[in-house]
Amino acid sequence: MTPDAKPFVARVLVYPRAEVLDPQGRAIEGALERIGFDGVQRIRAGKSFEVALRAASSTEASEAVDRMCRQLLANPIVEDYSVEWIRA
Amino acid sequence: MTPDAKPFVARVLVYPRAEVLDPQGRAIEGALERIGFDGVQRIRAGKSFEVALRAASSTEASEAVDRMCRQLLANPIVEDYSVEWIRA
Amino acid sequence: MDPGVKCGIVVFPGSNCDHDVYHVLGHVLEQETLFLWHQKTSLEGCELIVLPGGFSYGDYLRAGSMAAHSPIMAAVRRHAEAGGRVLGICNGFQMLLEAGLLPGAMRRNRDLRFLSVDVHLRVERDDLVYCSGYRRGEVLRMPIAHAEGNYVDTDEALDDLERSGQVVFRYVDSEGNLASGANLNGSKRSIAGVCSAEGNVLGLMPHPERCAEDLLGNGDGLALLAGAVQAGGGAELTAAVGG
Amino acid sequence: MTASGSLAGEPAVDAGLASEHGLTTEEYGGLRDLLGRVPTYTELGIASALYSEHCSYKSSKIHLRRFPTRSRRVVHGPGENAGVVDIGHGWVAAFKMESHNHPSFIEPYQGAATGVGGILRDVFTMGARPIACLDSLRFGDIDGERGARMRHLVDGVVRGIGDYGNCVGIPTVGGETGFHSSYNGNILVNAFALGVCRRERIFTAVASGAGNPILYAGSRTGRDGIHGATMASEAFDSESEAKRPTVQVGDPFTEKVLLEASLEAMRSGVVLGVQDMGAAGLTSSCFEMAARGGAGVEIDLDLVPLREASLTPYEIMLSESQERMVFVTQRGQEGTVVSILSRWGLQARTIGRVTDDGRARLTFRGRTVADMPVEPLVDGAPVYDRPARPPADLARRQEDVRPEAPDDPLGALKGLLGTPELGDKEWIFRQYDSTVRSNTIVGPGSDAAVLRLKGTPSALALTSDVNPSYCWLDPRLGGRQAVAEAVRNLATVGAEPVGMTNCLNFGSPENPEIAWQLRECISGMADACRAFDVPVISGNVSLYNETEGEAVRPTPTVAMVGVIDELMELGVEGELNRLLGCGFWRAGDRVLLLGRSGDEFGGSAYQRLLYGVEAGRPPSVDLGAEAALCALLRRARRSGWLSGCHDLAEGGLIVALAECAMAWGLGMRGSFDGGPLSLFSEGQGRAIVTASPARVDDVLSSAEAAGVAASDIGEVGGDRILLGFDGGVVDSPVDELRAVWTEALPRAVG
Ligand SMILES: Nc1ncnc2c1ncn2[C@@H]1O[C@H](COP(=O)(O)OP(=O)(O)O)[C@@H](O)[C@H]1O
Ligand SMILES: [Mg+2]
Repeated sequence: MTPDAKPFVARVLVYPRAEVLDPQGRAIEGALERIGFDGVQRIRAGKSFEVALRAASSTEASEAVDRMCRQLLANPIVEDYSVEWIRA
Repeated sequence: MTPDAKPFVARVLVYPRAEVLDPQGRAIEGALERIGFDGVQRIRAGKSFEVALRAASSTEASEAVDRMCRQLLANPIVEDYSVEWIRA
Repeated sequence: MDPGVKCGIVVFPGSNCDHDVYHVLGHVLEQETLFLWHQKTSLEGCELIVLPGGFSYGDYLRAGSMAAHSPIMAAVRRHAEAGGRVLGICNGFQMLLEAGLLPGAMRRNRDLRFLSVDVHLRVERDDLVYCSGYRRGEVLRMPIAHAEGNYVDTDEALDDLERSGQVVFRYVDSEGNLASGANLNGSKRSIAGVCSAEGNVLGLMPHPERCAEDLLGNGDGLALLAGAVQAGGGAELTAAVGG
Repeated sequence: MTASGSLAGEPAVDAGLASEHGLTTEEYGGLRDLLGRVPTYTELGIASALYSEHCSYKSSKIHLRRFPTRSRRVVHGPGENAGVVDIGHGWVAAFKMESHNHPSFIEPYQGAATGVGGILRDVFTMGARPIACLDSLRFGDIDGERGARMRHLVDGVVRGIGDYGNCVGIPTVGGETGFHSSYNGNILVNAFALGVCRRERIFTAVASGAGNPILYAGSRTGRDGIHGATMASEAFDSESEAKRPTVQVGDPFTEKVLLEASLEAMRSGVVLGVQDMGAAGLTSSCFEMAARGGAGVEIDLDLVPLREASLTPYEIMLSESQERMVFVTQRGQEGTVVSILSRWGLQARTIGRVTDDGRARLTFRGRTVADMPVEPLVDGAPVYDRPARPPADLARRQEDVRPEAPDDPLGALKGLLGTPELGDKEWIFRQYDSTVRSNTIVGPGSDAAVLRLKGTPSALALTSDVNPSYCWLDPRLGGRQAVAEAVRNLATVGAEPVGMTNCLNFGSPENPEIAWQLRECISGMADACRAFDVPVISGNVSLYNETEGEAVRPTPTVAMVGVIDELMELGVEGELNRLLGCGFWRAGDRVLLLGRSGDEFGGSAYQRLLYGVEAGRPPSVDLGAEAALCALLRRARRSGWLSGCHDLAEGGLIVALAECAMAWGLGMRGSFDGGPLSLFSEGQGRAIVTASPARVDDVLSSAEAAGVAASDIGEVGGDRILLGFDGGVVDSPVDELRAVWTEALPRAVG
């Protein structure tokens, strides 16, 4: 990180991979149905992280966030992640 | 729900309220630092839900999702939620 | 055992301390006790309602959040509002919070791990029917076993709670002193159990039903359940506590 | 059947594809002969799963035959989902141990969680309500930078076990945790579960009665875990990464409702057979159930509830999606089961029926995709007597390396207590609910866990043990020692062993040196089982635990269950949990050492953990002396003479005394007739007991009558450990030892 680093904010969304069981999503669907929401078709339950970081450039920031996702925030064996930029 | 209901998809983000301690966010910050990410300033750790539903109109859909959030998906004492539309 | 009250233990899918509570109420205290299925809408004349520990509906969202919407909870709410006794233990406490029958909320434990250990509790009130077998300031030992027992509310709400004397148990060290090392889950103000303003609804994270027999090496929890099934109470209870 | 059973898009079946499925040329040839034609793709998948080591035990069967499997208590021995023994008062216990090593290495949280889920289902499909779990874990090096991945594995495994068992509401009351570099590329996660039920309520997994419906219940079938059984039967290599999608995800909530609903359904009287879908999913459950009933099955795969519509018959048959069961009911009574399950929020659906022609016939979209004889595939799976020979370097391994006597025995003690291996395991077991179901008298942290059995005067004791270093240095001796230690741990609480299960974790049996280890370990275990009269009632074999040619230490984990007939003979109610634990708690009690102390350092913690030496002959195991010691301990317990008991194991006498002192923070003062080195000897067949002064003579005279050496070595009291020995004294505040001991593991796992 260089001294002239700029602030960035990323949003990371992590969901169970499509072919992997999502017990939480199923449970929430069931609960919503029980309390009378009849239009619900499907819930995917995941995690979201807001990551504020400083980096020299947007490329660097995006590389860093990608690495964080792979190393810590998401478990690639069972989860997919996506990154959006709130402050790029 | 009327027979001519249309499909909508909302994304609900639920985060610990600003004044509530976010132990998970702190833990992730610590872990990221330990594995060598030095530019990270702040992590907020929350939940995200993708809600696919059918509703007669976008107003109806957005009211339904709002009620889901208040009744089940978020606990207002400790959490704030926001809704975005993926398919409106 | 003296004639006490008819006890109902609500069984949610995922409850797993229902049988343990039944064992103490039905066998140790010899009370008339029945299980109430979560889909029921009537409490079948039960005077003490216990919401037991466990992982109702898997607790996949927030602990207790889905159970709080069960059909039976409307009846439990009416019972509570009429001054009836409702005791929530662990997951049952979480449900009472989620249902708004008690104030506050739970977060994950401070170190984000499940905690299964014995803790010490200080009894903050002895004028509740539940605490009639304890003295104020007495230190109890009880097991906790939870991942989300980190009690929280806003500072104003907590101040109100303290002022109205609704804090019933606090985590303390073995001498009865507040200490952060004794407050393992990180609860605000070391709160382990709270009651409603009228004192008829009690929620606590520790498990009195797991320490109600000498055989298991600890009988500290028996008095709480014995108090809960004491005959009388009801209206007098409300009057005595004054809210 | 013709090749019409092949579906569009399926690969052509030939010897090459069979070999990719792990079948040898002979196995594939045998399969073709059996069918009289080229198998369909679905059939090939089914056969490869049934012939896998995991399902067929093809390399171990021949050795497993040595285990004694009968006693007057055994109700069901090996072969059922779990073994069953009579525990008195009309009750039986069903228990088993299973490995989930490979999945846990790939995805520690889900791997370990689904391991617990699987073993619980094995128990409740027998009609028994699970009441306790144990977990036996082996990890690699967790220190420093290189240990980062291992720390992640420790964290994930412990969370996975905890989250699953806690949610289902079954207490984890004990286990073991070891560390050794041989597990760097291959950790071990062995999960044990025990359930109880009235004797007449036991169920077995049998499909019987032609025409009876087969019901599918629980979670839908997804793509997860396809080929898990085959994966568990292969060594790791760099390609294992690519196998990642095969990891299953556990849903403990569904398990809990499935447990309750299944037990209720079994009580309804309409259920004839129950089987969970474990390794190899629908394949093994259908084939094994049919084989046990001497029947056949007909399944319409279109009726299997799926998570994704696109699943192929091959995938449906091999999926290892969790939390699924199969029921066979009386014809016309399936509605009863369906309604019980639906009350618990579960779906049940008839997917086929039992037939009487001994074949498994599977249809999919109007086509027959498999039509195979059941019995020859299940019981006729190949059995191998693999070549076995002792390791080339065995003599060198066993060379006696005389340890140096410690200059500073207290420093050495602290050194040992400060290792993750001997350090306090509370960091692990506090993440496990150990008191739910309110039966736990002694939980984790002692030699054996003790659970009362509600409604009876008796209690059950549980332990799990093995010393992989001993097994590596001398597998036969190591096998014996594991069984002996388990029996001894049960004896410390006065329990009579009633049955044993095991999990045999080894490298590839195709390596003759590993095949030899396996054979020798089993022989040693079998000898000891006979000597102690303990039947083996269930078990599991996990081979191919190796990565790039580096095998794990031979690890034949033993889990044993004992019965205490009259709990109240042992002491007064309010004191039982202390006096059945292994700690000093009453000042003034005498401390007695039972058993003969010789110098035994091969594979000892002293050599291994302080000097990095893993060599020599492991401690000898005199089965007669062990039996005498255990009988004495049980007698002393039943007579109510003892206020505590702890056996001597890793680290020897001084470590055992320290553990007794640290338990309640109460020290001791005494002296031991031996040099500084003997304090650390791991001579077997020894235990420390405490008794009030009035009982000392009873213990000593019974010991003499039983031919067990015994000496009074000191008194409980104070806040220090003060032990004189020939040439010096170990003197330390208990608190100081405790600090080192409790910090060891949390520090190591970071
Ligand atoms: N993974 C684990 N899960 C639960 N309990 C454990 C685990 N590892 C160790 N323990 C507990 O810690 C204590 C010490 O283990 P160990 O040294 O293996 O005992 P022993 O030598 O008497 O067999 C035992 O009570 C054991 O049950
Ligand atoms: Mg031991």
